[in-house]
Amino acid sequence: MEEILKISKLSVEYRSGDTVAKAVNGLNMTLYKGQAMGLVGESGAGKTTTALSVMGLLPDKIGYVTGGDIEYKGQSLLKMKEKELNTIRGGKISMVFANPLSSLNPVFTVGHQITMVLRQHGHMTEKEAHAQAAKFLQMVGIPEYRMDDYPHQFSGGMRQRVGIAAALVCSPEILIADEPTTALDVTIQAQILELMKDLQKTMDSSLLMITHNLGIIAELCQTVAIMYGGEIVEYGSVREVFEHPMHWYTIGLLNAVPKLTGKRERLASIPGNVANAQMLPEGCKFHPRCGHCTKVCQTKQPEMICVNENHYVQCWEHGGNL
Amino acid sequence: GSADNPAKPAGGDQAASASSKTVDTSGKVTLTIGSNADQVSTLDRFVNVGYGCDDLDYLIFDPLVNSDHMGTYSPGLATEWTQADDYLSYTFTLREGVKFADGSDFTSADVAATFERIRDDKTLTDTGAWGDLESVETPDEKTAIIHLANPMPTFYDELYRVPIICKAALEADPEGYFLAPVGTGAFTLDSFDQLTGQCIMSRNDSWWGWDEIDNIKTNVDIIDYQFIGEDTTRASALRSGDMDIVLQLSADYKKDLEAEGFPMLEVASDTHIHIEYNCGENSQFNNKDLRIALSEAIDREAIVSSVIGNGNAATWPCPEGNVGYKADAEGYKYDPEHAKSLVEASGYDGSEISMVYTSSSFIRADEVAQAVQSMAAEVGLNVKLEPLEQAAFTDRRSSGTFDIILGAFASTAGDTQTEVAVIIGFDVFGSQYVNPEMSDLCAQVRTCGDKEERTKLIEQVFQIEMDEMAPFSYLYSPSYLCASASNVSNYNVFADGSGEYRFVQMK
Amino acid sequence: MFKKILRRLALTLIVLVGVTIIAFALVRLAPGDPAVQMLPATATQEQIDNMRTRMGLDQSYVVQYFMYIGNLLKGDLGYSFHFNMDCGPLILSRLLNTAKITVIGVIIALIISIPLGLVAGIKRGSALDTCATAFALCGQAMSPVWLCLLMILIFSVGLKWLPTQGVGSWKNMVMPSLCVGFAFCSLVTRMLRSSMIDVLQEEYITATRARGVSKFQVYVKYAFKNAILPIVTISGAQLGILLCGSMVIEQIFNWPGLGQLTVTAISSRDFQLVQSILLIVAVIMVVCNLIVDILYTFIDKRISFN
Amino acid sequence: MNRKDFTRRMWKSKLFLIGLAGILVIAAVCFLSPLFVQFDPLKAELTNRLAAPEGIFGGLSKHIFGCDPMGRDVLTRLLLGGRTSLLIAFSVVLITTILGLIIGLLAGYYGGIADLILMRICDIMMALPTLLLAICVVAVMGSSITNLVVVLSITGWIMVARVVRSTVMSIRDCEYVKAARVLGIPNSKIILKEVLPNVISPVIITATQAFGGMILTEASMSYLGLGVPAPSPSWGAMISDGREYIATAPWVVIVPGIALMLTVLAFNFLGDGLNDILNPKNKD
Amino acid sequence: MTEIKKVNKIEAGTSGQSTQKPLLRVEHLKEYFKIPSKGYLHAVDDITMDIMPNETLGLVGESGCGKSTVGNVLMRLLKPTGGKIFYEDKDVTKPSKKENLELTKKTQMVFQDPYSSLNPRKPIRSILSEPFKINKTAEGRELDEKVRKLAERVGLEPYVLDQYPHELDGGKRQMVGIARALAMQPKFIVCDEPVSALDVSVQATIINLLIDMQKEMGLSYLFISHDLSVVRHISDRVAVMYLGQIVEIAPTDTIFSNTLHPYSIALLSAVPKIDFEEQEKRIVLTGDVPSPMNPKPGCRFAPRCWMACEECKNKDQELTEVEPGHFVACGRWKESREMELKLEREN
Ligand SMILES: Nc1ncnc2c1ncn2[C@@H]1O[C@H](COP(=O)(O)OP(=O)(O)OP(=O)(O)O)[C@@H](O)[C@H]1O
Ligand SMILES: Nc1ncnc2c1ncn2[C@@H]1O[C@H](COP(=O)(O)OP(=O)(O)OP(=O)(O)O)[C@@H](O)[C@H]1O
Ligand SMILES: [Mg+2]
Ligand SMILES: [Mg+2]
Repeated sequence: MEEILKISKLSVEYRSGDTVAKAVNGLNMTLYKGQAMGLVGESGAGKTTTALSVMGLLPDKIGYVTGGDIEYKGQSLLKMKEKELNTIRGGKISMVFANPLSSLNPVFTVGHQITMVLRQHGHMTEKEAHAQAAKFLQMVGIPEYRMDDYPHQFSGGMRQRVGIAAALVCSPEILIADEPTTALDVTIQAQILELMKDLQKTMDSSLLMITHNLGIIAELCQTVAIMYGGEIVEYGSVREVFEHPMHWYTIGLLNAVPKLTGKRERLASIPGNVANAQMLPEGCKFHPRCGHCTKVCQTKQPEMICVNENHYVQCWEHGGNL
Repeated sequence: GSADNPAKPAGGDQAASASSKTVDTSGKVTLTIGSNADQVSTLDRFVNVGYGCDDLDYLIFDPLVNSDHMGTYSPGLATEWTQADDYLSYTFTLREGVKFADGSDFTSADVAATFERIRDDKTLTDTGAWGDLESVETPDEKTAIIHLANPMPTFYDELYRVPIICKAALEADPEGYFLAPVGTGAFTLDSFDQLTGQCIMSRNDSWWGWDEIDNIKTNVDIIDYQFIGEDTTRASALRSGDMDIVLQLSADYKKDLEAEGFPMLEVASDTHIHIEYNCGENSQFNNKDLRIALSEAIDREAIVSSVIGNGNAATWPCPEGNVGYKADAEGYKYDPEHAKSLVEASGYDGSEISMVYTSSSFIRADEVAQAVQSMAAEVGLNVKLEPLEQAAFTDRRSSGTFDIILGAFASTAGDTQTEVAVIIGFDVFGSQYVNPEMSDLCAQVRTCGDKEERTKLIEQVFQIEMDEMAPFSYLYSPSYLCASASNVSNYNVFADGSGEYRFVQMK
Repeated sequence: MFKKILRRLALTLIVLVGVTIIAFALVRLAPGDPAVQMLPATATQEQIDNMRTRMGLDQSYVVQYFMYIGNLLKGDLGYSFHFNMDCGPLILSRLLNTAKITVIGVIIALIISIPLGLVAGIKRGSALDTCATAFALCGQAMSPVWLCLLMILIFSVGLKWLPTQGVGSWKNMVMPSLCVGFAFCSLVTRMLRSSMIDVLQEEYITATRARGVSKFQVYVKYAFKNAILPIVTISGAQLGILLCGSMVIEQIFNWPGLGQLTVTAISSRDFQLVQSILLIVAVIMVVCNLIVDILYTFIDKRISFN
Repeated sequence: MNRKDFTRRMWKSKLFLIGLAGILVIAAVCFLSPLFVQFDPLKAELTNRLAAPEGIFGGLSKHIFGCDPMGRDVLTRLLLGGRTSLLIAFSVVLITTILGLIIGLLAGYYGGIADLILMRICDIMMALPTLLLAICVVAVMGSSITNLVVVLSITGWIMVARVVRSTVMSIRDCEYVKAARVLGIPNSKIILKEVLPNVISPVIITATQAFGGMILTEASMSYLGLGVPAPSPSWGAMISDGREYIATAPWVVIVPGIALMLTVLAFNFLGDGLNDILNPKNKD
Repeated sequence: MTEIKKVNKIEAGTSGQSTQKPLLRVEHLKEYFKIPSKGYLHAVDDITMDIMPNETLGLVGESGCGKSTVGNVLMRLLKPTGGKIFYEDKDVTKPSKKENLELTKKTQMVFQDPYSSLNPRKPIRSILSEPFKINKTAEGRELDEKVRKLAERVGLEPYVLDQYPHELDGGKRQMVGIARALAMQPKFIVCDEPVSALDVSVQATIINLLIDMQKEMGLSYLFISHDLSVVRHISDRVAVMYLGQIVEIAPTDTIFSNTLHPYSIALLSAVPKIDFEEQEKRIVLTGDVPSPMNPKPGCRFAPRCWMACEECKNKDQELTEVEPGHFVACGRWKESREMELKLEREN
């Protein structure tokens, strides 16, 4: 399979005043062509930060990439000039944002917000762009006549569909979806998921699905990466990871989810506090909350080890015989 | 100005270069005047209070009789006049060959129309002085006889302020006449902006007055008269060359403007700044000693020289040169020591004395008030300032609810004593001062036609006023300070504030 | 939309009735007999009474009010006894004068402040931002009296570039306009800067950039349209206030505008003129707000008009 | 925001610190001036009329900033005037803020008829410009410091009430207010304990900015002859009375002008600084 | 229908067969909001249900269907437009002041958004002392002690008491919210989506806490959520709401195994599942949530229902008991059952 996006040893910090938040810490990840990959992790794990770094959109003067590299088809995105980046953003790599309420500009018509992408990348005339945008809107289930409406005239689900249409309209090779359904209702969420599934298949683009809903990953993705404290702690095919989780965080996560079927057991919650990017612990980032923590966990960062070709994990319990 | 500007004077000093715009593109010499009078909204002098309208009316119209505003009268539209012995009728022989700006002839009918309007038109506001006007008789085209019901001591002083209007034009357009008046004057109206009061007039080359002896024909083609209320702005306008003459600046400008090469004109005014005591039963100033004390506490010279910068300190209840002025009499004194002892003796308890005044009524009112306050404090009088807006001030004064008032009155007719007689006699200003003798004298003054007799009467009034220190104690008369560009000469401003611009010359 | 505007106008009517009552009461509460103000100091009681009758002051307040309202309904704003003319044309021409300097001032202010505020907001913390902020603060700290006097000293007396006062050519308008515009300019600069900073933090801006739109375009085309919203509101309100005339500026530059007229009208107790000015001023404010609201609905469709 | 947080952010906000320091210094100098001034600020000393400044090196016994037209020391008057101006601004801001807060809180929290009437009153008042109303009211009541405060307060509270009202309306539906109601806490207590602390920061910001505005308004009022009556000085009155001398004795105007500007600046700094500090959007 | 599994946790909780008196009962509850110039928004339109002591009733439905409104009415935050509320058989629809105070002690609420449900300007200690102060149950030292105990009980460390809400994460805040409600020693708590803003791991903590507290204090919950798996986990019975009406109500296991109303079926199938063995075919509802403005008669779900007929569109559907304790408001529930089975077979 063709490697399309390769993130290696990426570190990102947010600096403001004296405080430094290490949001991403040496993250490695590879996305292949046509693949749908899930990125799971609790709030503050650094999922959005990773996505924004790929897009080169970390907030000015606050977010800094402090190490590592992001390569798109072998080209380093981090070293790229703004102008080149602009041709890639929206054209080759596009992104769907978490909150459909705030990610559409309230003072432009949805039609404009889609054609804007086409005008930027497709070198189309106004008319062509309009036709193309209409086509995509219809594809996501919004009739053409609503092109001239403003975002507030749409419901949340429709707005998110507009966001998806705008992201897909240039047939990007990579689609990054940052929690595209969190703000939506169950039934609407189902609509959006079906839509994304279909579109990703028909357009054969790669998908990076960011969420903390494990069910979505199970339905949509082939591979999954579990993120904790700004790094990937477990990685592999969805089935492998979900059925045989190895990292204690993954295990905790899976146990914490109430099931729709089967016996109703007491939920296993992960003790302790969510990792704070401003004061990450030494060693394994998860160790303060881990019931199986040993001395080495507290001092040394474990390596990512390969369990089998479909499963990698970063945990002392499985790595090295210390 | 254009390059071949004939009026451009040699030399490059500031003032001179400022006046380069006096000749406009058409080659006409234009004189701009910046006035601080209340802006006029019609050229009808009987509905406007203030000298602004007088200024304009003198240019556009002629009165029957001209005056130097000092008691000397010269022929205007009337070449000769006589008065009846009972002072109840005046006969005028009118000038021949005078034409109005619209080309019509000036006749006695116009005189009649002028005075009948004053008598009959109840919408006019400033006709109080003509209350005794009975009728105008016109035996022929060139004779007019004015009949009065009672003797009117100020007849001539009022007369020169009555512009003779054109009967035909007035009847043709009674509403619009005073917006575009037709007169016989030295200038004819080009435009009058009712909203700003700006008035542009051009010289009337066929004016009869140019041929009179002593008169020099002006070389100004156009006079542009504007109203600029703000002092600073007016002075700046002269400095920047926008204005050729600016009227009534405060004295502080004198030194600087003179240094910058602007000729100044300083004229003693008829305005009289005074302190009015509330002499009512319940007032502290019912006590004569306290009135005298306050008067003696005030260093009038200091106010004139330091605060105002020009003008004359009052020595007597009327300014020098006025009817009733006594040079040799013992007048106002400055004696703080004596004042202090009077205050102590009076049993004054140190309570607040409110001094009501309005800052807009005369130049530097605020500062004079503060000076008075601090001088009063020296002798132990605790004066509190109470500045009021004009309308509120008038109300307050007529209601008599005050301790003292810092006020001013300007005799627009140049004949102070009659107005004084009215004000004191009727207690118009609410001083509640009761003195039957004085009231009686005042009543006589008002109807006394004979000048000498009147002078005697008014002298008596003033003497009482001086002795009783009531109801007024006068402080000073300010001077009017006017400035012009260096190339302007031969204009004059009178004691009542109005000016003579008909013969002005521009180099 | 049209219906809504009509409804809004109906509401406005309530406000205007309130204004007429306040205006009517205020002038009558003020001490000072207007009839006396119109007459010389030595006027007799008969003259005063005569004047009072002419001015309609001999009627009861209720009658006076309803006569005033009745005349208003006939389109008659009353008669100014101080200016000896009808209030309607008087106010109109003064209003036009004020509008001249206001519009020019506001336009100049916008031309300066919009780019300045925009750049300051984008380049937050830069030297330019500091300058813009300093300028904005100065504008708000400067007393208008002072500003006018300094301007005259510099431009008229010193440099002799501009006439000191009065109406006439365009040159006369320069200084009053600048003075009118100055505070407004600084206000807009400051507001635009902060609203730009806010907008740039919004997610839709990131989203727009994620679509490959260049920074410049994002700022100038997209973010600007969002950032301008609060400016529209404040401009409308300010324009309303400015259109009512700046008394200080007009007085100093001898500019015959509405502000100067107001001062004169009040101090001469020209009742009908004061009432009508207050009414017109209220109408201006209301209309300005209405225009702002309509504009707003055009820029931001979220805001439903009501 | 709690106290700890506030202090921390406060120390980081240069604007706030400069503004606060400026105001403290100005206020301290003005209010302590009776301790060290050498001249009587009210008594005319006509011989010293418009005496030129002696410069800083002249010492306090000379006229550092010269004399005014009444021969009074400009510095002394400046300090006393500062007291007046600051006091006026302070009282007005205090009154309008309290009034605005009360009305805004009630209208915003209870809504309904009271709110409707209040908003119409606001509309009417908003339709009449402040200065205009002020002229009318001063004409009615005459000008004195108290009246000036009353006048400026009459028009000032509307702005505050509107700000408070809209903030309260957004807070009213917050879940913590609901929670308080569910706990059975009476409305009066909810307003005082739950709502008020949360509207106070926009109000503080509005108030500091209004402070500077009030000083300027007082100056404009003085120009129109509606300000602090003589001989008490205020900065506005000093500027407007001294304007005749701007060309001949500029110190009479320039000194109070600069003082006024600095003070307004300081208050603006303070307001902006507070805005930075209290606005959670500005992360440190 | 014989295949209905009966593994109910608490069988006594089911309505109908119970001999126990309900703790809370609402009858024909209505809540309309007047929208100026548009008409009435029927947020809650004729709801009848009861909650037994020590029972959890789950309330699910789409956003805007009126779940919170039900909760708010029960908490007397809104006055009902119509219908009656009984608490322990006493009509409390229009409580007197005294009754209100009594009710305040017995019924409490936990809110959805842990970020806005705590006053940002108060330290946690002060937030938690409020209930005691209101009841005047404790003062001074005793109050401190009680607050500390309370915090401990919900699993908050004592240091948290001196922190401000913004210093806490969502889970801790929600714990504070729960503690505040528990402080009044209530019998009944409305939990309005208490976990929907939280992360899975934190969510588990809170759910466990709620269950523990229920056991400990014998509480009843009205548990509002749109997350079916959570509802299933915590509830004894579940009511499904659609556009202001209850369309189905049944014991939890019944409703998940024997779903009858088409909307419930769709809702259930919409949940993404981590189940690799039986990947169900999903029923995706087309269209958006309709507006509750001035609804027309007829089944409200009909416009989105895949099996709606003419009759559905015109006739109001009554909530009827189709089996003991299982109520459905659908005239064609038998067919829908078949549809569901068919779908299951397809997989
Ligand atoms: N603009 C910012 N300034 C400072 N810190 C930030 C900023 N954005 C994010 N962070 C910090 O970086 C860390 C990672 O944040 P990020 O938004 O990437 O997490 P996430 O996994 O997307 O979480 P969520 O599920 O809540 O969206 C967090 O600790 C967060 O506090
Ligand atoms: N105070 C109110 N005024 C007017 N309409 C209201 C009000 N409160 C709620 N509504 C409307 O009533 C309907 C039901 O609202 P409610 O909050 O009960 O829904 P919900 O089921 O809790 O939704 P969510 O899952 O989004 O919380 C919605 O359409 C809502 O817009
Ligand atoms: Mg995120
Ligand atoms: Mg809800």
